[in-house]
Amino acid sequence: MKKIKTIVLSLVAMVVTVVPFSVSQAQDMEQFIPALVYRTGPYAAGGSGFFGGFEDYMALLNLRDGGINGVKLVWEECETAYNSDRGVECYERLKNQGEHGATVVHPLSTGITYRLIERATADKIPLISMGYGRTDATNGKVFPWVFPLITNYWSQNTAKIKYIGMQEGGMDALKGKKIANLHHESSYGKETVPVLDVQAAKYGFEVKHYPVAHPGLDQKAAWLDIARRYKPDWVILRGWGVMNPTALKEAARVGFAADKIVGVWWSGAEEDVIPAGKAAVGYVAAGFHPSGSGFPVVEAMLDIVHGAGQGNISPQRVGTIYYNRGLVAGIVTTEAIRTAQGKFGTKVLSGEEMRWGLENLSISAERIDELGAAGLMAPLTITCADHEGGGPVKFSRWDGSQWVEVTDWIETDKSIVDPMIMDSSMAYAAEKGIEPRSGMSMGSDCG
Amino acid sequence: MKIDHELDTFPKLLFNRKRLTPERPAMREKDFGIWQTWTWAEVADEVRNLACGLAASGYQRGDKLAIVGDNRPRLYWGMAAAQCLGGVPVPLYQDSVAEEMEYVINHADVRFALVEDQEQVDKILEISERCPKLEYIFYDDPRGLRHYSVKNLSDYGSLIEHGKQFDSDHPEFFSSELQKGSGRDISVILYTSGTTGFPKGVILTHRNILVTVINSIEFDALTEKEECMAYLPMAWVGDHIFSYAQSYVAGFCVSCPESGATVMHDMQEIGPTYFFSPPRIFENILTTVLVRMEDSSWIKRKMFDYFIRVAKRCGVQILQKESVSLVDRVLYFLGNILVYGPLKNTMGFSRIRVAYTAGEAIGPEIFEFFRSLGINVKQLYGQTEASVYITVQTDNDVKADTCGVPFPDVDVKISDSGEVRYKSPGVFQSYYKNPAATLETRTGDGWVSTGDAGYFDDAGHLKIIDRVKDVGRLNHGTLFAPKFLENKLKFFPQIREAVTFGDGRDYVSAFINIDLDAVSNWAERNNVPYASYQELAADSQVYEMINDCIAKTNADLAKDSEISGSQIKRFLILHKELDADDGELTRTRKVRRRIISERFGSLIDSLYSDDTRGYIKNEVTFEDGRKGMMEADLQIQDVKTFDHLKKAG
Amino acid sequence: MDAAEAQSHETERVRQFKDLILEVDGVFVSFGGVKALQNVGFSVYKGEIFSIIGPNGAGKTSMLNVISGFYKPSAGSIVFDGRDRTSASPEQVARMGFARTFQNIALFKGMSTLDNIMTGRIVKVKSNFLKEALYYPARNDEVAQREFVEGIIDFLEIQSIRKTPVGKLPYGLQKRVELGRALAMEPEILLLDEPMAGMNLEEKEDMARFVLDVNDEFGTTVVLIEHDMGVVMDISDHVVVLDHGERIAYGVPDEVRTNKDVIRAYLGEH
Amino acid sequence: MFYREVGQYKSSYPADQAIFPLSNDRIGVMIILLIAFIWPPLSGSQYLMGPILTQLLVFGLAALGLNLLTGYAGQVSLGTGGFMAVGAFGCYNLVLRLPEIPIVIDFILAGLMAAAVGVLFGIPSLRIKGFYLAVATLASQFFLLWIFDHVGWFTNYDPAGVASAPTQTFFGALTGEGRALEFLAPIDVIVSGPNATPETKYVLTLAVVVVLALLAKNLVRGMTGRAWMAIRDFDIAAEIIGIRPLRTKLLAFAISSFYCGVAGALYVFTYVGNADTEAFDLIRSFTILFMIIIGGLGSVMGSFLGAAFIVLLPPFLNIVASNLGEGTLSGAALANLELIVYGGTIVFFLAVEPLGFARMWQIVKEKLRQWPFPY
Repeated sequence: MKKIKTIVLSLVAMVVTVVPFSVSQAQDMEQFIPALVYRTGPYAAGGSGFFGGFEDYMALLNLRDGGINGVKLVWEECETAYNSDRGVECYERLKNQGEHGATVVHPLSTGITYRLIERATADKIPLISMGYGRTDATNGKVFPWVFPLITNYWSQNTAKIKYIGMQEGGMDALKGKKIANLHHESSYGKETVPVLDVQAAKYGFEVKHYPVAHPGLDQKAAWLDIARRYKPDWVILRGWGVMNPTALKEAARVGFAADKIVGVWWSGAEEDVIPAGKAAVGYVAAGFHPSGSGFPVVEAMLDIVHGAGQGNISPQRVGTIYYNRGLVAGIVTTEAIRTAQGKFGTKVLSGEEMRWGLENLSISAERIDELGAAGLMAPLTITCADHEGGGPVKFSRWDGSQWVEVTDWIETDKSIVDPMIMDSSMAYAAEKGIEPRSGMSMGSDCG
Repeated sequence: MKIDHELDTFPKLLFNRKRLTPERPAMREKDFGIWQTWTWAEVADEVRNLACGLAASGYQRGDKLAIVGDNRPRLYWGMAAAQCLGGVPVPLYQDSVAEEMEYVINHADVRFALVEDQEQVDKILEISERCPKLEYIFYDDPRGLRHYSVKNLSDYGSLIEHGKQFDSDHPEFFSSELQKGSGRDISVILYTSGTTGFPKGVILTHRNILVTVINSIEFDALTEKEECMAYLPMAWVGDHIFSYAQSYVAGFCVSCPESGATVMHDMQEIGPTYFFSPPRIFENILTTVLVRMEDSSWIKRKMFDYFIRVAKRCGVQILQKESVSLVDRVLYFLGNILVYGPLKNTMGFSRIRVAYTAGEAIGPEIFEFFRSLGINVKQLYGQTEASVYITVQTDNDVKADTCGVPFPDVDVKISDSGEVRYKSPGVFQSYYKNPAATLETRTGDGWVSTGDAGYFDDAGHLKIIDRVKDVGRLNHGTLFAPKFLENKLKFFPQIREAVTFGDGRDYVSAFINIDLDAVSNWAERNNVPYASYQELAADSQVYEMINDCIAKTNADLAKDSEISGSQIKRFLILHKELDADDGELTRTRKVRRRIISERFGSLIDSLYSDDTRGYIKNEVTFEDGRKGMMEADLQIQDVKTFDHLKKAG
Repeated sequence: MDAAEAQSHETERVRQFKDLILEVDGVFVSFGGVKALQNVGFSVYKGEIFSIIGPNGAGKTSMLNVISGFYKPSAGSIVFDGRDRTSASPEQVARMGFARTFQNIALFKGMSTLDNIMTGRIVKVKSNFLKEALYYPARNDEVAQREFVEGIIDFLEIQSIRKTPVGKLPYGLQKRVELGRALAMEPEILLLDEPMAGMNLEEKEDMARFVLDVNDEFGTTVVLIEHDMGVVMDISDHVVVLDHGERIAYGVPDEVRTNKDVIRAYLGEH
Repeated sequence: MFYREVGQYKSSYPADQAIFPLSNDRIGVMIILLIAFIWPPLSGSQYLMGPILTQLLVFGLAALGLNLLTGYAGQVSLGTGGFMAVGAFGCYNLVLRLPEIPIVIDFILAGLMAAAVGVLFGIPSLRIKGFYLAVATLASQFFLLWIFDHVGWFTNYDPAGVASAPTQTFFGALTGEGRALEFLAPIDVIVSGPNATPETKYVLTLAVVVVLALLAKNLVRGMTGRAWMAIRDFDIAAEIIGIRPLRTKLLAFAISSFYCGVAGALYVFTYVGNADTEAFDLIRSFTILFMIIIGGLGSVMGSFLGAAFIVLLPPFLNIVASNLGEGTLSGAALANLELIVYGGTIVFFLAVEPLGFARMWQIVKEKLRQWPFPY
């Protein structure tokens, strides 16, 4: 027995040292995209849903169109378990695969995004943190390789305050109101603390921050304080994973009304409310896309991809919030590839060419319609300086069985966000000794 | 061979070493957990102090210094110190009982004794009343002796202190004593245990030993870089030559083990390049190897067996730089990595350049086994009376069943009676106080009788068959060489000792002593219950096993027409281990045939009758020295014999 | 030369001592309501072998624990070499020159024999952890300790188990290693808690031999506790007998042996 | 099998007590070190140098720190993450605020800060032991992370609480024009920040870890180590031979925390490049505890073996699974399979070889030394 153990161990040791460095040979015309997925752990729903939609969309393009202009999309998963160290490991492992290395990376974790910013910059690989990540990376002059596409946390927050304002009867009515910010204690959760403080000062409401430690199962004390002592008018739920249903249940337990809780888009998926059962009814969450499988592109996914047995997620989850978010990510990613191909020719793109594609990405309403995604996302235009695209936010209410849209697209408040982004990013540039890109017009050619 | 007059004694050589290589290690001893090391300069100074200490106690030229104890540096230095003063060291076997010691001390007129520890001191004190000439006892290890208030008993340390004092009081004394020494002086008196009667003191001069030693160093190209272990009894001529004399001439370092029990381990640490041992040690090592392999996993056993077969096929040829097929060469290389190398490593034989086996004949299979692993073991035929060397095998010309060619400066001839006789510069002066025995051995014409029967083969190699008096003939005329048969039997790890009978009989029969280590190990693995050696020896499965071994030996004997007739027909397994304390073995563990025949006469009779059992009752000595009666009723078994097959063509 | 002289070291042990090294006076110890020691006092001379004996539960180990600093007496005093040390901690007691062994062997099971005995040198070490981390500054000190310890290993004849983890050793050898660790401290006073408990006769004799040798060779004062009177009486210079926490006899072995109270305590009537 | 010990006799105590008394081991370690220093930089594989080796070294160092405390001195601690955080944020602030100081000195200072904090939290060890002490050390974990989370100064008021390693050269700002070490400027290299090459970071980490591992080995084979082990094995007996329990335990806490602190600093500066308190959470403390349990309590090498197991097994399984499982298993099944194998392996080692890899390695080595014999 001991001998077998010895043998097995030595084999393991050998394989560990050899396997990781065998580089799989890239074939002709394959655009490689790593998938830093997490299918285990407390945040598995987000990881599997997002990449389910993302991979399904790439599969759809491959099956239906033979890729993008004949360039097949290939991807490889690496399980990060939402762990930052493992995210770094996955990034490093996958970044050199494919003909020119990884085209683009979706870290799908604010923590991992932070860990990768400098690495991706050095490696010249665009980092898309769609709806998460480092907000001030919106400033493309300081962060040329990071793209918090569509809408960033701070923007979202301004929309959320606008929504609350709308409910209260105008922004002036916010004066004297109390808002509790219940946030995940991580770089993700803390990201909106400054913008809330700025808005509180501007609109005259009071804000109190309640950090909740990972994974967020213990919120009793926080909710007791919220319900019994602080008694806010609104609660912003900036939760993640199991923290969300826990928060809703705790709120119900202490008797805080669900409809006075506004969630962020990482707290607004089916997986966040269903476990809370009745406690979640009436809860409102932000989003930059709706759920539902009624969109032509989603139907195509079910028909073509899942029909061919090549789905990357169980068909029941197709059309859920996370799935659709992955789908939107798929659209922006592949549209950027298409844009870059327009400039550099139909071929396998390098990271630098992909960045050009991203910085010149423009998805019009017509194009969205063409893609069969009308209503699924708002039109989007990215420039060298603006890596977000200033996307609007929609709010939906959970009615117990599905998300019901309660607002139209609400524009974010650039007047608050932009100066903050500028300050923060310039401070970063100063600390890191980065010379911001200059001489760029807001036009299409970013060089 | 000319000897420089400046360097004709060992003390002079020692001080020559101090001049030549003062910083090289001269001796090492495992003590206090590490190898304590002394350089030649340190040894020379220590010996000087020691000699002066002896002189301070009244040591005179010609006085005898008895040396008793395990191989300890200080005891070796004691020998050198005595020689410095023109005295004669008389090393004694450290495991001798008091009576044996008493004989030698009295016979050699010993005045001084340098002993190891309390055990030896007690032994000597016990006989001191009967040894009137013995005046001074010095001991090395003071443990337990601190409160002995005995006159003229003192420890090594105070001896050295006195020596220092004496030296500073008489600064010229030492050098003048050293210079007084000459090659013709007696260097040492070594008592041979002898198979019969009282031990005889062999007188060797410095010149006797020096000539032989210088020849041997040239013969094997020994240098000061050799590593050598001193682990054999100091009273044995082999140890005196190899661990003392050769070291002083060649300048190599001699290492003493921590204790008798740790020799193998210490040897592994030191890794001797030059090694000397009686066949018994090699037998024991081989037995240990085979026993330990038995416990190995199946795969390792198969691998071991396979590569040992490979080594048997081509190992010796590779060692002797003969041509071998490429396949075998590759296999041997592989075997060296997997088996031979590790094996030599655990045995401590990795660095051996030259090894000798001598003292008695070694089983050819054992001998080939070690050579096939690439260990340059050679056989040597020698005697105390010849300062060891008579014939010796040269590198690359080694045959398992011969003792090699005459050593440089040695003449060897075979007498009419078949006895080996020789003449050499190393031949001893006389037996101390025993002119009759001297004359009997060294006849007037200068030739020395060895008492061994032998002959030269066509290549000029000496073959020893047995003791002249032991070689006999069976009734149908076949040659009966008991030792030859016994060695063949002893190759089996299960057999520790064998005694064969046949002279003047119709057939050959044998007493067997099983090897307790090997057989008990086997018994444990096969769930054979036993409580004692006696029970194990009587076990029927053990009998079966031994029967097989003897049958294999018979099959082997059948191949040779000369000895085919001496196949072993009947045997029994003795109920007790043959023991030196009962006189059945010599202290060097040679079989004492005459005593055995006397003690086990009834069993021999049974072997030559139709009995299937034999009864015996006799006195034995237990480990604690008590004596008692032991009786046994032993099974006698017949063994399969084979017809001699003449080879076609 | 007279062979009979050789036996002279076996003669009667009547030895004279003059300096007091340890004075225990009027010691009281109690646990809860149980009085473990009541007004116990005795004096130990420098260089002697002193035994504390008594039947089970007599308070022997409590006495040893008081001497080695584990228990603080509620009354009474302990004077060592003229200095009062009644309230010293075990570690301070150790540094004053006391070493002890335990009845139930208190070796460091995860370490080898050598390392166990080396720990006994800790009080003698002059280097500190910084020097040790850099190794070379501490090397000479370490080697000096090792040399001392090798002397003890040689003295106790435990060379062959030098690098064996002590957990694997048989009982008798463990006891010897523990003695070795105590000796490594070069104590003024060696406290032995039933050193021969659980041993067969041969082992007991060996241990008695070592105790005598320690006393002879190093001049160490030995205070030992023993349940069994036999072996101890032969090697002790003075004996104090405890029973139920009280001193019932005190004196040279021959006096104690014939003391009526002692006989009664040992024969029963508990 | 490969051991040839013949002729390796020791004629002095220093030789007998050497870290690797057998020349075979010595040569082996030298070769491994040589390869470790040369091969990864030559291979140019950032993946090998970064997430594989640097990560292994950083956590190996932290595990070594914990092993000194738990494996050698017998004091269980769950505060490893906290002590790492002290080193990480301490070093960050040192570099940020005192850029003159050469980075290695920063590491040492960061380690010393962690050591000071460690001593503080080690004080309860005098009174409580085992499980209760482990719980008490949890306090340090929570308290320290709370401080770093809530006192913005430590992260230079970064909105997300992320301390991002500034660009720093080996000799610090002292090589600047007109500064004390200007003459060293030509050989100065950037060791942290976005412009530091993976090679530099890896080699620096390796050098720091090798030196610290050597110092640790020296400590544990000396009197300090013996005192620790004595306290661990039998505290009463340790006291009776003159070992001062509090001093010995606090020294263990200090040195252990020093190692953890340096590991934390390396985590920020040469491994990831930035860190928030998430990186040093309770899970991290547990993971490092697992490392020493799997690697072997009371073994310097075991710390690194355990770290290697914990760090390398997930990517290894992930790679194997994704190579084998293409099309046969869904991604979710693969991810869970990884967890099962991972957890199963840990349980297997805990149950079958509780003394960890170090003990297994010892057995293998003993087998090789005895080869072909079984004993």
